[in-house]
Amino acid sequence: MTLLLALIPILPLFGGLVNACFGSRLPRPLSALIACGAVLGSFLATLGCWPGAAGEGLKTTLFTWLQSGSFSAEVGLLFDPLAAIMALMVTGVASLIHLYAAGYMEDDSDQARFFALLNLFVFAMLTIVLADNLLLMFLGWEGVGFCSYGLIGFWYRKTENAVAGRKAFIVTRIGDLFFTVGLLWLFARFGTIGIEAINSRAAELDPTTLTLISLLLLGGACGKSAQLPLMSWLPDAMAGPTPVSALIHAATMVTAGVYLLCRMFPLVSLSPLAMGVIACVGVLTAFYAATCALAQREIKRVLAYSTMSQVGYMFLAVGLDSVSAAMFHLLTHAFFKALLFMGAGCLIQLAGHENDIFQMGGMRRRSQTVFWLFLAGLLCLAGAPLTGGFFSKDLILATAFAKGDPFHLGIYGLGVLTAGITSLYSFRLAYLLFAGDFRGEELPHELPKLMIWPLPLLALLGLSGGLLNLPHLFGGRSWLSGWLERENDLLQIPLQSEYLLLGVAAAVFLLGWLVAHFRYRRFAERETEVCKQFFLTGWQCDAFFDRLLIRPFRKLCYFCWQGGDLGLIDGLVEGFARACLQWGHAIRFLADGRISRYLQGFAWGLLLIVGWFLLQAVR
Amino acid sequence: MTAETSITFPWLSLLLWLPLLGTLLCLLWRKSAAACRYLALGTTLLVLLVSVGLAVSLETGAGGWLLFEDYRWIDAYGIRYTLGMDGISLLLILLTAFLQVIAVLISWDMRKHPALFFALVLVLETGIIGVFLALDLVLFYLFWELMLIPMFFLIGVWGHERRVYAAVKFFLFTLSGSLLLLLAIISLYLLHGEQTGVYTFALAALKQTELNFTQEMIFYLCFMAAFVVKVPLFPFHTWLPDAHTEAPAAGSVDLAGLLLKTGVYGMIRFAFPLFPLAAEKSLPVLAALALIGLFYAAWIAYLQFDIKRIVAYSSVSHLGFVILGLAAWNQTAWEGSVLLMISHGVTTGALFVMIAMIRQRTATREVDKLGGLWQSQPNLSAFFLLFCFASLGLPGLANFAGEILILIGVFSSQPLWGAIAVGGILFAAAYMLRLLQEVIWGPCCEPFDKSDLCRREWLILIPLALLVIWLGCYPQPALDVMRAPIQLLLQGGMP
Amino acid sequence: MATWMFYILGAITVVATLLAITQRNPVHAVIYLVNSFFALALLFFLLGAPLVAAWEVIIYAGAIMVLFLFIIMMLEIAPGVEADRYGPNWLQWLPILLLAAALGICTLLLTGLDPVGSNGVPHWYASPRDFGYALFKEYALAIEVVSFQLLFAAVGAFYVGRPERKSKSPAGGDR
Amino acid sequence: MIVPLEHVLILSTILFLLGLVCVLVRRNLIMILIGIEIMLNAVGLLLVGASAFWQQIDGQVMVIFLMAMTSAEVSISLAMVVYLNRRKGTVDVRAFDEMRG
Repeated sequence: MTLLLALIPILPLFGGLVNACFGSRLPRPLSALIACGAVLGSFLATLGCWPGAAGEGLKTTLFTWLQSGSFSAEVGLLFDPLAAIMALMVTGVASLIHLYAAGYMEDDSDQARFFALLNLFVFAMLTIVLADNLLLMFLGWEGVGFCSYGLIGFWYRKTENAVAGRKAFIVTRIGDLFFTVGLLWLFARFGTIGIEAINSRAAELDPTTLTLISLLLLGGACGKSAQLPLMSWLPDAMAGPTPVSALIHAATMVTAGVYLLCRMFPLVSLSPLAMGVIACVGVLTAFYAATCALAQREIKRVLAYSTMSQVGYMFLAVGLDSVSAAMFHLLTHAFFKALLFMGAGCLIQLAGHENDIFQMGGMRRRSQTVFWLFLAGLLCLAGAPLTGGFFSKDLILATAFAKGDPFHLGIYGLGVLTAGITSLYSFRLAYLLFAGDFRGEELPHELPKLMIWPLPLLALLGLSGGLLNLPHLFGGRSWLSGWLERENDLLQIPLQSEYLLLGVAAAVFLLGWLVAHFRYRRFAERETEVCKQFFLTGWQCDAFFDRLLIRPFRKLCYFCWQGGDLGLIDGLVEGFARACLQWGHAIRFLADGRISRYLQGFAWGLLLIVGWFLLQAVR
Repeated sequence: MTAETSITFPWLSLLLWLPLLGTLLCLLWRKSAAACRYLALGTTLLVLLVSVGLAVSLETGAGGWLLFEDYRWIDAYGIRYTLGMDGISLLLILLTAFLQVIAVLISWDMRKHPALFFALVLVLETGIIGVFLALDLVLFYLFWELMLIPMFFLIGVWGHERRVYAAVKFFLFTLSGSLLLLLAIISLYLLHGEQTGVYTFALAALKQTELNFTQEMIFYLCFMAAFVVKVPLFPFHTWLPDAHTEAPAAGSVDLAGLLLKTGVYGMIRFAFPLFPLAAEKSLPVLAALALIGLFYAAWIAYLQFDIKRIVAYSSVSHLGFVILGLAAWNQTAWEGSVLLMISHGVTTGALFVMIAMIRQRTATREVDKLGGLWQSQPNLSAFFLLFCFASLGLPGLANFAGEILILIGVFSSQPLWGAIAVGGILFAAAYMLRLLQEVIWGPCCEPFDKSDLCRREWLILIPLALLVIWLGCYPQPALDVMRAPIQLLLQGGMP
Repeated sequence: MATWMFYILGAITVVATLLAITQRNPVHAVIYLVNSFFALALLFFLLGAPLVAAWEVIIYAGAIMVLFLFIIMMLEIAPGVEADRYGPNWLQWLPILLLAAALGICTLLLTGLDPVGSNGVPHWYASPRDFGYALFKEYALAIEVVSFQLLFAAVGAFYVGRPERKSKSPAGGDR
Repeated sequence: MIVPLEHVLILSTILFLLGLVCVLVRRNLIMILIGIEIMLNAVGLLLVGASAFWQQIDGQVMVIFLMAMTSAEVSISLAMVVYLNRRKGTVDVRAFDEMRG
């Protein structure tokens, strides 16, 4: 069993290395086959390990990575219920996306690089999921960052793609700084970085330290998961190929932050303040991103903002003390968002590589299949009753409501509002894409079969995702909560309230639909309003950060370089050298090349010596 | 002083003088460039072989000197020929031997006075190995200065456009530091002689000299002057970017990979053990300078236009990390520092090697004129990507292991320093990604030579890449070797 | 007697030297200098160094000064050669003749008297035997060194003064 | 000792100074060399005087070395005079100031 467990991350690593080293020399189908096979194998291995996950879970230590003094970091894997469900989701979705990518990359010349990075990504992501200590998790954490960097800038010939990759890496690295400090602090306090050990001893910490460490971990999570205020990289990251967006920037990597918080939940949950902050960050991001999604023109940017918004919901769930709600939403979201992205990839292909939804329209006529599949994803996103997204989102909102105090009621209110906006932009997207006639000029490109057939599976998973944690109200048994051993996450509110909340959720969904129906059913090129422009640019965040951070930073660098290094230090050094030179020039007449002059100096010296002796004699 | 003279084969002397023998042979066969090339390669390979053989066969886990040699040399002044190798020296010598092979291989096509060039590279090797082995202060100083001369000529003769300026700057900076060192060595010798009547330069004996605090501080500062300039610590670093930029590829590799390490080694081996009280007092200052340098150099690197300068400033930044680790004064941080020295030697050496290859193909080092190298040279660019990420501290690659150990060590004794230092990782990412952006991504810059890696270049890059990955994924063997000596040094003892 | 002789010879030396350094014509200067060296040799003799005195005459006044004369003539740098056409300029020759005469008288006086006799001219002097012992026993190494120096000087002089090569050979281009 | 050592010293100093003045004042290379010879002789006188004063033979031995050295020096320097004259056609020191700082 432990061998099987080790195989889960090792297979994609192996696939990635093979593709990285020899990929360009292998025949194209083989390279794709290796990549898909590796991930699929990993999925099967996860399934094989599954029975061992219950309860304490499986553990294995491969070797000692770093050991120095009292510090020791092993390469150890931990396969407990939380990791198991996450690993299953990652490998499963990744397998489907790899298949899709094999179709998508059919005629790209750099296929090997793509699959190498994609496989390495899966490896790194699984390392995050399975790591039994924080340092190994950090390895995966940075590893996904690296792969994300390489894949966002995959089409490197356009500078802006590469710049987007760089931005993603650096912004997430700001978050990583917090994570690192948190890690160091935890080690300094506990003398270990094992996740289980820290969690079991978390109560020993004093409240201030606990809160600070929790906030540091939150900072790390914010960076990876594109939450406020480290969110600006995600929309730009859409420059990457679509499978990348589906895998990394929708289903897996961006949820790593949520996973981290769930992993460290026993620690984080001990600090009410930190929990409040997490909830606030979550709900504010959800709201912020939803408003931004309203105004976007590029199909993938809409989806990117919606991802940010949904991940915000997951943060909110963590902040509400409900790991199972967070994981529930994480899972359903992974399914339908991967579906949406892959569908978007198909649509872009069908529209002749057109990204702009204002240039699309009438896409239904180009492919019925894609229309239905994409619609299924949108319904889940919008929270149409009885879809997976509906149940998971409702659970989060209901949990907030159930807390009952004004703070949480406020959060509930904002959450409901956001849900309405979500429904609105989902249907805006649907109408702009499918209603009316095609507005662009491009002819459709052919759609490889491989790009279609992972979609129905995901649609099925997305629509029926609610079964994972079907509330008692609908006759379910809340399987996920039980699996995660979080029975106390279950709602403790009266039945009427529960009905009421369901009603509100459904009403909000309908409201959003209706507004979208009247506003976007017929396409009209509206002039851009100031408000819209504001949302389009993500509340001017890029400009804001540019002013606040980047420009001063460049000024500081310039000052250090020109003022500090060239000016002050070299100035001093060279000034000293120049002073020596001046002095040399000043006494240069002494050495005019005439022998007699030199001998004169000699004679004067003699005189001095004789004079000195005379003086001594006189004394 | 331990009078034990090893009766066994003098391996250390062999290691030390082999390169010099190669130098002589090179000069003998100076008419044929090919002969010199192969001679240099053979010599460096032989040194590598011997050092690896020693590393494998010795009981490296144990404390104390792994090998020790002590012979009479100049009796009149109590100067002895004392060599000793412990785990730290062993690792650094392995690094030296390895990087010298790379340095010879990267200069394979050297056209300008090849015999002299390779001869100087070999002399440099003797100097560096000597510094890592010498335990007699005069012997140490001899090798310390011996390193300077070949480097001066390597920069001054085989360098690029502003080579003379750079060479003179390098020479004056380092010389002014080492003169103070010489002064301190002689005064310490006299003082010790007056106290005990035994005039000796042996490190172990001089450690026993009784000094009052003022004396100790003065001596310490003089010693540190030499080491700090060599490291180089902010604000004594401005020679480095110039020297790096102008040096030929092999010179840059040696400079970054090895010469800088001699400064740190000098601190560990001489300055700290000889003057423990002064060292303890100076730690906060050292840490502050290291922290400033760490950020300052990273910031400056962010704006450079010459890719060699970017890497040069990154060296300053990384060495700031190393010094910070030393200043934390605990086992974990020191192990991290030594590990980072080695990783930095490999990664930065690799980066300079790659820059030389890029320059060969594009005839420029200006970021403005570079770009899109992946299109024509995917293999070369892939290696460049790997080494850049190793340098910015991606976990699983070389630098990270050292950095995280340093951070852990620093944080456990001085949380604030540690927390600040973490920020350095961010800026490392900033300048390294900019470098990558400008060189391998973006629109293609049309290099005039579109060939990808040739067989010799593969031969250079694959060992470097393997080492980078090995140091990142499984540095434990290296850590085991340095553990015991570091423990001893931290306790103020000598092997 | 010897004491008086010392002062007289000292005066001759100084005057001859003074005249030597003020001459415009190097030939004349050399002639005065030879005079001065002769006087000096006698002084050495008076101070108990007969062997050194002999060498002073042989090496300085003889060899070195003749070498000077050769060089001066070889380089044709002595002015006023045409003046000789009208016969010697007696006024110009007067000082040297006077000095030479004084020197001759001194020599006669010194040699006419018994050097180790009742006048007790030098009551201590180094005999050639003592001198030889000292030189080749205590200073044997120094003698070797000096002889090497002479050899090098000879080689060096030969090298520096070698005839200039014609521009045919490229090796000469560095000079 | 026939005269006090001081008198020998004075005589030798006078000779030395005359030589020095010659070296400093004259511009002819030959004359400068002559000045050097005078100075060396002054030293020789001093050595012999000292030898007589202490009745030690070493001073005289030194004079022998002095003479050997002088002859070496003269031969080299005269050869150089010839060489320089050949190069510049003059023996005026003012022509040889390439070592100017």
